[in-house]
Amino acid sequence: PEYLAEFNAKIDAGGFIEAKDWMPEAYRKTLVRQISQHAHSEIVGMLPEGNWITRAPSLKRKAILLAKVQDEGGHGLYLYAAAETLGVSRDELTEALLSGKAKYSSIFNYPTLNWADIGVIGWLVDGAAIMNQIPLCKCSYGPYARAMVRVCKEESFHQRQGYDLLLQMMKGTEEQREMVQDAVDRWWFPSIMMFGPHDKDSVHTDSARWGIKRISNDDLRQKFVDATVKQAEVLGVSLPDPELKWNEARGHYDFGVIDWDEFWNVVGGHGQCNVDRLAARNKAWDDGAWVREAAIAHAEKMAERERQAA
Amino acid sequence: PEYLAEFNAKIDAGGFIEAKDWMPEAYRKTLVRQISQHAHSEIVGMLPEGNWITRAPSLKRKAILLAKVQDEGGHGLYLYAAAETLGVSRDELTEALLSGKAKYSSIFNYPTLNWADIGVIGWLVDGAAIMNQIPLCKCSYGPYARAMVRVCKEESFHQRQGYDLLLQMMKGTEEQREMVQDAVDRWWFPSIMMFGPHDKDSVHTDSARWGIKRISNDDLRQKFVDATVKQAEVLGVSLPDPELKWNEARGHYDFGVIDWDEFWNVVGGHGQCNVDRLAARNKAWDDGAWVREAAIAHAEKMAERERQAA
Amino acid sequence: MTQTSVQTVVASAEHIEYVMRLGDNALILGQRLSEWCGHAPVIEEDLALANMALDLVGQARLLLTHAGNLEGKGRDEDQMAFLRVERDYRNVTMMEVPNEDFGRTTVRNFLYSAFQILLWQKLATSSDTELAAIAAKSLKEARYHFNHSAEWVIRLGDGTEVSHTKTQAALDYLWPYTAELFAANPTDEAVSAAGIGPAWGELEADWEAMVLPVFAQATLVVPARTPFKSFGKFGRHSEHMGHLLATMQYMQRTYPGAQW
Amino acid sequence: MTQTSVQTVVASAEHIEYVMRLGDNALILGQRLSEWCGHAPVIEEDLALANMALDLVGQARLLLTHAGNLEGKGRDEDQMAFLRVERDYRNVTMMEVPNEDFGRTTVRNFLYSAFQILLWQKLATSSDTELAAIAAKSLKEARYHFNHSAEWVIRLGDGTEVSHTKTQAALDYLWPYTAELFAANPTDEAVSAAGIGPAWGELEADWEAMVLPVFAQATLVVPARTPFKSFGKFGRHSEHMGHLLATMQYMQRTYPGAQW
Repeated sequence: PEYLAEFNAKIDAGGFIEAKDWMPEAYRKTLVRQISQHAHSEIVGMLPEGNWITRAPSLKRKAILLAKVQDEGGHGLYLYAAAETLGVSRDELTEALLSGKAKYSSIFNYPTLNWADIGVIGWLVDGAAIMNQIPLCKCSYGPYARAMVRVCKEESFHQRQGYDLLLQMMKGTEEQREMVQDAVDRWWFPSIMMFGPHDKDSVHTDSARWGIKRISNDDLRQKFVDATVKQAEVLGVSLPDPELKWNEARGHYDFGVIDWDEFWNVVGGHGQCNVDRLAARNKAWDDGAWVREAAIAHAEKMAERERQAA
Repeated sequence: PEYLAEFNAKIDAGGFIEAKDWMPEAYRKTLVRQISQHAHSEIVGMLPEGNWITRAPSLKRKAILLAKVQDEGGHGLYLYAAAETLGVSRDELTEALLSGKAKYSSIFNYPTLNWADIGVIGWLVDGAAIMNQIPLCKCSYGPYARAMVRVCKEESFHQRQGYDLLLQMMKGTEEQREMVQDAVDRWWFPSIMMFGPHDKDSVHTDSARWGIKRISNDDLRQKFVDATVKQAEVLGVSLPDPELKWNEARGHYDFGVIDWDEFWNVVGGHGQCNVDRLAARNKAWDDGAWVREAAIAHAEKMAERERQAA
Repeated sequence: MTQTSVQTVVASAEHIEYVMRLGDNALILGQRLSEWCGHAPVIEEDLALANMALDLVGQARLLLTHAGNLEGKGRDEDQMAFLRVERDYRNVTMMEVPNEDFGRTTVRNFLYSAFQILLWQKLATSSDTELAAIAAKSLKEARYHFNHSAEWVIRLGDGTEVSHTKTQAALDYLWPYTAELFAANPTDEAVSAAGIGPAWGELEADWEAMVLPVFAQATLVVPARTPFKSFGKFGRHSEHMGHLLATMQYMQRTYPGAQW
Repeated sequence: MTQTSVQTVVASAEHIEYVMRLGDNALILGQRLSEWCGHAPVIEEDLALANMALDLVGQARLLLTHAGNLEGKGRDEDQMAFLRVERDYRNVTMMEVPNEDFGRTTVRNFLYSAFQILLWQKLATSSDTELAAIAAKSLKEARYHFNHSAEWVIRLGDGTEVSHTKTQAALDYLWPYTAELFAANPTDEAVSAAGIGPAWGELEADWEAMVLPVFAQATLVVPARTPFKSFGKFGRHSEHMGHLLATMQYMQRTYPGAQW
């Protein structure tokens, strides 16, 4: 109770909770869930983009994509590290992902079907992720907030690269422009679903009180839509929503009805790639078991040899 | 001794030995070795050509190639059946192949590197095989001889298809003609090595006495070279042997020195594909173990159910 | 005859799409089956799988030639097979997912050949006489594919514990993709109204009546339907398709215009 | 400087081929390593393998650009990387064989990075100053690849029984392909005589001195040399190469002339 008051005071003052600080169990649990989901998303997110590395159409783009996917793995690593400060192990978290118990961002259950998807993921998916994540750079849990500072910086870079890829394609052949439009048509609604259900349908109100979630889903989504419409115009693509138009009164863009059935179907495991994504992660893990075991066995041998030499 | 006299008499009269007939153990062993090697060659031979099925450049050629490789599997099957008449089981023979104990034709340890290889294998490799095999249609062991009649008929068909593929390519673009020439350059010497060592260096003299091998290696090779030079001219490719020229006195084509070191290296397991070929066969066998076990288990269940119902 | 000829000349977009879909199913499944060549569990199955692949490539040739004729832009079977972009292929997604193992390959052959039997039976009386002729020929082939794969489904499902597990996993994986076969769409409606062929959705009950008893005999459990949707027949494929095409189209893409 | 410039302008066929060989080694091994992305045994290795792939793709860009300049026909890095036919690639065969598993991937990285260290060291003083600059940059990368893979070779070789067996199998598979690195040929002779770079055969003893102790520490047995020969650096590749190229070249072949 005394601790709780102190905890609340620190949060209200906009201070950071650190790993060694006392925190309510529910706060800890919420953070573990959110940070690990975020970490899993980075790891699973390597798959749809990784799908195009071997077919990248130029060496420059191959290098950029490799570096990007590598960054995502890196984000996964330091997010797992942030989660570990809360007293869970990476193996536990991995196990939860592989068994399907833990969630990851549903967006990665959509397939990457043409090269422009790589650009659109950078532009729209990373763009939406950044909108979601910038407030987290000031969230109440210090290790998470600091991880997000780094993540956001790199994601912004990725977003610009994605947009640049699309600009290049839009300057190209008719076929290239068609690819971009096709990719935008497929990714637009999934991207704006990334902000989650409408505020009226949303749970997790504790997150707001605890200073983990500082801006509402709908506000973030609106901000994203407003920013993106102009970028789409510059690019010269149309967004696949006939109801998308400027609302002078609101000072924002209105947009059409989101198919939340689809959203929940994908969250529930029935998206186009849920099964393949988890299978790919499980295969990587199972195929790699002998490698991890060898590393442990070798480390033990070395330790034993040192003991004997001592 | 009495049996042996009868056996020898039948052979000398050009008659067929049948599965139930008495035969010398050495004759049986020689036949098992030769027939099973031949069967293994058909099975391993599916791999270099199978390598191009998924990339065949037209649907017609894809169909022809599929049918051809299927035929080879069929040859393998009835050659195994012919070997089984001599009292060995297919599992034993398969085991000998997979462990590397049994040999198969060394020609299949060369890689297929461009689409023209498919045509050249039909023209040169099947062509050489036919030369080797036609005499076997009259070999002294009935089941083998009858199998070879069917094999030779189908191989002749394959040879014509291969030659036709090359004719089509030679009528095509410069790049296509280059592919054909490249393939001929790589397959010519391996093909004429298929007749085996020169007669002066050859063993297996019993085979001749027993009516298994009726024409010598060098005679067959000469016959093949003589026939092929003209086909090469029609095709418009050069054969990669500067010493190849008509010898009026002999009434045959002379040809250059064969690199028997290479031949024995490949026979000895050190060709370009020996390891990959055996690995592919072993993988197919190992991956398929559960399927074969299921078939046996199911058959036993069915038999058991019938017994119980009876 | 006269009526059909007229129809052929002024084929509707739906008619062309319907035939292309059939052709692409044959093409893509044929491609997948041909990957087995030389790698099957026993030689007999090497032959059987190659034989099925051969049947399907043969069907693809007839169907894509016909689709090209209906389209009237002078595209031959190879231009249709090798020179379209991914979005223009109309095969159902199930055809393009990887073979994985003999279990998945067998269950897919079984699921699809049952569907084919029903479809070819209906198409044998198509107002498109060319399509009807192809259907009559293909029906015999589909029956062989069905019988052969049904026997294996039973052997594998009711074989060992391992084979049961693997085959159940194959069925669990493939079953959601079968919903795509029967999904309603304007193409089917138009084609059905024109007497060219059935809307595929009409075949679902008969198809279940063909496949469910075999799974029961194989002691396999058919999963419940889920909201999973795939869209291959509308041109939106899975990530597997691009890799398949990279291999299949490679020669035609690399040597444009060459004759083989 | 003047001398080098002149040399660059009238580069010999051997000089170009030598640089292309280096570029193709980087390109093809980079391609293979990039296949791992998202599929490694632990995330740390996902990053490490992607990092090595990235280094190699970077080297390929510099080397193929340089080769294109030496050639003087206006081919840029992408034309070099994506628009040659198989026979014109000059990588050693070892680069193109499949990854198979983490063991083979690791042993290959180890074998090749040791070779690279020696080669880049020599090339740092090449009379081709552009090549010398690339060598200086690449040497640092090769050292990291070597250290990282050497540690893993030891861990895997001297780990569990399973890891020992798999890693020994990887070494048995790859070792024969290493002979190709050192095989004498006119290109190396000419390049060596011109002071552009070493004949690779000169590096064999030093290379063995680098790799053998690590294998010993890893309790792995280096196989005896056999008469096996591979010919990738002469343009005669393995059956694996065509499949790799079908994937790698697909976009450039399908959309000729497009800029990305």
